[in-house]
Amino acid sequence: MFKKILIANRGEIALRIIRTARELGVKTVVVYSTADEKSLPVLLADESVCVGPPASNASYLNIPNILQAALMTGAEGIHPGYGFMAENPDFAEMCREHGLVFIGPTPESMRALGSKAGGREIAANSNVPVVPGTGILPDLDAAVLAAKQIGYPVLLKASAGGGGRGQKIIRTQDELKKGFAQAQEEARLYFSDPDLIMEKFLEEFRHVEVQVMGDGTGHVIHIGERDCSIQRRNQKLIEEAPSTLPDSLRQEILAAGVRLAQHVNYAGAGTLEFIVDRDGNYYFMEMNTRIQVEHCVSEMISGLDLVRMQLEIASGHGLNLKQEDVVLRGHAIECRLNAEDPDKDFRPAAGRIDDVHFAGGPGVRVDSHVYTGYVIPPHYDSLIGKLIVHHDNRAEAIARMKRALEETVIQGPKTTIPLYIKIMDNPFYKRGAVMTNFLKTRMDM
Amino acid sequence: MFKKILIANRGEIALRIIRTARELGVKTVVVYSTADEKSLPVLLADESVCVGPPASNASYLNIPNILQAALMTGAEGIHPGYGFMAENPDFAEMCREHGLVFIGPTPESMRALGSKAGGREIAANSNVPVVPGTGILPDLDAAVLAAKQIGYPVLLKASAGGGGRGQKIIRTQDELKKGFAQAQEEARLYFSDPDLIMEKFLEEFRHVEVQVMGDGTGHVIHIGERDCSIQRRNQKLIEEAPSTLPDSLRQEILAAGVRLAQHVNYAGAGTLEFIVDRDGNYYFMEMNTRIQVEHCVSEMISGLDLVRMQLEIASGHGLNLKQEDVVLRGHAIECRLNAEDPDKDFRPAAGRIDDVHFAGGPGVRVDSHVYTGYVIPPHYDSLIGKLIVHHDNRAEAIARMKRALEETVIQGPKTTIPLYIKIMDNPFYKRGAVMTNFLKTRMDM
Amino acid sequence: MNPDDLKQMLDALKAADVREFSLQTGSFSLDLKRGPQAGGNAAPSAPAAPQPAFEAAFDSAPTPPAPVSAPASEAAPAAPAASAPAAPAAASGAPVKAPIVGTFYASSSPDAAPYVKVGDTVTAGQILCIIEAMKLMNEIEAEMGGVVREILVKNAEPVEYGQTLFLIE
Amino acid sequence: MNPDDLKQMLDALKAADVREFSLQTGSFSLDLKRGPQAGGNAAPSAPAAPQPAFEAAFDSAPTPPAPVSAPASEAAPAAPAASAPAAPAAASGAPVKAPIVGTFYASSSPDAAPYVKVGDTVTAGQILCIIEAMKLMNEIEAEMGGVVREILVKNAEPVEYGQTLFLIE
Repeated sequence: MFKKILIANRGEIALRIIRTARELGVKTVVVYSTADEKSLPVLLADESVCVGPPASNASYLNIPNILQAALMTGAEGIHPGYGFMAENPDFAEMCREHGLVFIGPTPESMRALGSKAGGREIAANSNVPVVPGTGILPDLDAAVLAAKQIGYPVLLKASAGGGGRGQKIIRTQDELKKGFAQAQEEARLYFSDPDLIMEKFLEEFRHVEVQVMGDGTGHVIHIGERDCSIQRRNQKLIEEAPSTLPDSLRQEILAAGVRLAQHVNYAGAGTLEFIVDRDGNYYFMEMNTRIQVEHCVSEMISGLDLVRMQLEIASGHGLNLKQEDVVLRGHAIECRLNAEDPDKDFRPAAGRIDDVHFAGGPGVRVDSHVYTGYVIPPHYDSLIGKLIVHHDNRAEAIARMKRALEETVIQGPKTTIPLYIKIMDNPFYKRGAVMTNFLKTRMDM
Repeated sequence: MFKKILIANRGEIALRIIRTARELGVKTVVVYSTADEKSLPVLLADESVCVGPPASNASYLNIPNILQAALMTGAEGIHPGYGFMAENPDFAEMCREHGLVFIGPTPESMRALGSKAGGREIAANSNVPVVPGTGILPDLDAAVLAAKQIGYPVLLKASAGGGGRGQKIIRTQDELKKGFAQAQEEARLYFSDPDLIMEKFLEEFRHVEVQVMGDGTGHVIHIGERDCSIQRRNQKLIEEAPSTLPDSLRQEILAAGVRLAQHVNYAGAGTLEFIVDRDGNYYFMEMNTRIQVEHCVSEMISGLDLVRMQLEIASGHGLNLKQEDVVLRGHAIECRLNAEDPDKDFRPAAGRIDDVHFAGGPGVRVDSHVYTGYVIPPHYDSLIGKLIVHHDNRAEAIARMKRALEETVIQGPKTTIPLYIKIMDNPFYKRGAVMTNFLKTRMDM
Repeated sequence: MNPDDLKQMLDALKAADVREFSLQTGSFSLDLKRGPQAGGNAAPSAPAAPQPAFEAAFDSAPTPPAPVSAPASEAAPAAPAASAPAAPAAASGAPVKAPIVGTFYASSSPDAAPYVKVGDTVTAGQILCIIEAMKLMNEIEAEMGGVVREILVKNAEPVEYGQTLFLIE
Repeated sequence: MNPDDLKQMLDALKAADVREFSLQTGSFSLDLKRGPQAGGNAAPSAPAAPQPAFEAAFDSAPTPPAPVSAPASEAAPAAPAASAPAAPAAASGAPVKAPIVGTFYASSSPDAAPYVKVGDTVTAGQILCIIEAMKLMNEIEAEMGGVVREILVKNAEPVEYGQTLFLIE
């Protein structure tokens, strides 16, 4: 096991990694921007190094400063968390060049899986269904032809995009002709890569994802799947495990996820995102080659510590669990506590948290880096914590989540808590009839 | 299931009961003293009724006011929590007379088990070993004779005592002659009953207790055992489940506990306390006919909700679990967070909590009724919360507890947290070599 | 000192941006601090948000954090509010508080006249009402004489310990 | 004092942004505090535990709660303290801060004389020190001229972003 690691992240995921490291006796170094000087991760880590001003590109994305911080503190590995540099193969490669272990997959598999086009190809090669669609579109003519074959509506996507950003619904050939160049331009702007792909657009679907863990030599297990269909602007709000899909379909999707990850000899924690339509057809979308925000629901039903498994695999301990050792029990739900105003189109609310009091009691887990008096900096995302519950079955987990949400107090910024309480009471949510358009169709948002 | 229950208690246990009730859709009424008007249970209950001034005997022990509160709010049952009226058979009987369900065992079995002498007799009848000792001692002569047979040192105990109060170590016949009358007088003073019993005094032993649940018609299951050997002044500080006893001995003690509870057709949640000496001899001490502070560690390893089971049994749903349905996983530890100064003989510290921030993350549970700005009233006990962790095995649970204790912030009153951090690092504690004199022999306290 | 005087003083203090002020005369003494609090949490950028300001102002007792959604409180007639023991500060007079939990009756029987009504003058020891508890009728007497200024509980309503029943001046 | 008077008073206090107020007259006394509550860290009874006290004292930004036991901090020479970016207020002069993370060198080579020492007068653009990062030697120049009042970092010490290296007046 590592003696010391550097955490190249902030907020709740930095805290999450520190927690596991402390339990394992691994020393931690966190890097931080001047905006996060008073944050809990900085206080709780064994060491901390300021790497830049508030702007992410000058601090949490500042590769020379971060690598230098790792070298001079004697860290053996770097955990990138999620976001920032978690899916940056160049960074992973530079770590390797400087004798540092990047706690994640190899730069090679990150590159292979990192683009939508690459992911589609790997899926096809490992016999995993993908949404009818194309590789990279050379030009508008190719796009028009492809759309005719697939059938409208179609989705134009930045090949290098992710997290729901950089995609555009096209319903007619006219729209395609008008929108193609602009979509290319946006892709270039946001992802430094103008390449577009096209996919069949499904009006309604569930977002179901498979959590896998691989040892890098072909041994891959899954730790169940998660349903993350409740989203706003393609950003997840509520996740749960397991999904409410029929068991045979669940097993098929889980097997597909493992198959694909095995195909690339995947190392570490990864998530394969699928969409599942009303008829039970499932399609691979993309693989996230990192720990995810919602990993906690998988931890709750499996009793496993996914961050610990990441550290074990990266430090050479391998993956000692077999698939049959993974026993999933009960049902877990996570609500992302965002400092946002749900009534004002989820406008982020920075500022001081005047009072915070989290829920407790049986089956409740809180992962949060905020405290009474904490000032949410305006520079980063609005996630201020995660409330996770576990119970014997889904109905009981919903009742527990509602109870826990009602106990939670966050005074100061508006949060998504009141919305979540309404969702827990929603009859469609209660019976698991949730597609990604849930907020629009079932909550009038 | 009940539609509405009244909770005749305060603090963390009142909150604990509210949490389960809310998850079940059972309405709650809490009674409270004027000192607890601003407490979380009062805020979170559906209804609340003030039943008296701060002094317990005028509020939380004020039977007419509590019964009247239940009657006029339409509560169907009364949950007594622990302490106060939880083991008062007269109160249980009055509930019955007024058409209210006492959520606990029958007054008859409370009476039978309530005295140490009665408990010894039931144990003998159900073939459960008890510490060599006597029934009620009629006079000094009988005491002298008994002590000769048992062998010094012996323990003089108030038959009606409990929680470690009302007992005296006697090492010589001379001490016995001098101390007998005084012990009688103290028993009369504290427990309104001068009757004394005598037991063999064991210098060193573990405190191990069996959690049982009975349906009142002879079906009794256990939910594992707990080791509660870390105590100060016979009050428990740290509890864990399972114990570190050899498995065969564990199973023997568990079976003895179930046997005894079956013998009295026990209904609801109960705990059978045993002491276990260095040689693996175990002796039944007494049965607590209520939920206990440390029930949470049993919940963590079983995944069961003991308060829910209490409500189900009391409302006539019975006990549907068989012994083989109870699957115990991993290891759980609970630290009682007391507002006390461990360096000053655990002197209670009332007053304002200026800042509180509890640990979170995987495997951590917090049961606490305090919040930033809460003022600990001086009228009740010093328990301000419980920190509970769960992990795969004991060593990992200890590492997790240490991590969680170090994350926890309580500013204002002194607490027992710094002591617990030291205990988690103690080599004797780490290898499970813990007798009830641990603080004295291993921590120099 | 009347409120108008106070307001004038405060305006002057504010205009002068006085932070702490202490005044003692023969008839009164006054101490105040104004402006943002010094120290960590009251950093100039701070006070953003909804605050239980009035509770804090009127009551030195601790204020629990308000849950995002308080449990739906039953509108059952038998549900005295948690805040009942705090006497409303609205009317003047000495409060007569419920010494036990029970049901308040203003008269000795359904068709009898109430023991007292607003404006009545009562003497110490005079029966003011009945509280029924555990099927016993408990007569509540005035501890001191005076004029009944307000009756805060309706007939047949439940009352909790310490709840103010009457104001007598 | 009647409720209306009280309300007027409170309005006036609020308008004047009064934080603490105490008034005693012959007939009554009144104490109140209004506005956001002072947080734990500013409460007089508070600091129980190991505290990043200097951080709190020097900086008006929020102070996180101090864990009962802060993690044992490694005494590794390569561990800059978390509080480093906060410039000590003790000495006078404009701070020269580290623009990158790296190792501080006072001179161009182990046997060379330091670029500057306390008391030296420097001009804008003059090299003050070197910070080695990613095996590159970065020369740090004075942005403005003045007298070197203090050198806050020892030779070969690691520095983090924003850490004050010199005070120049």
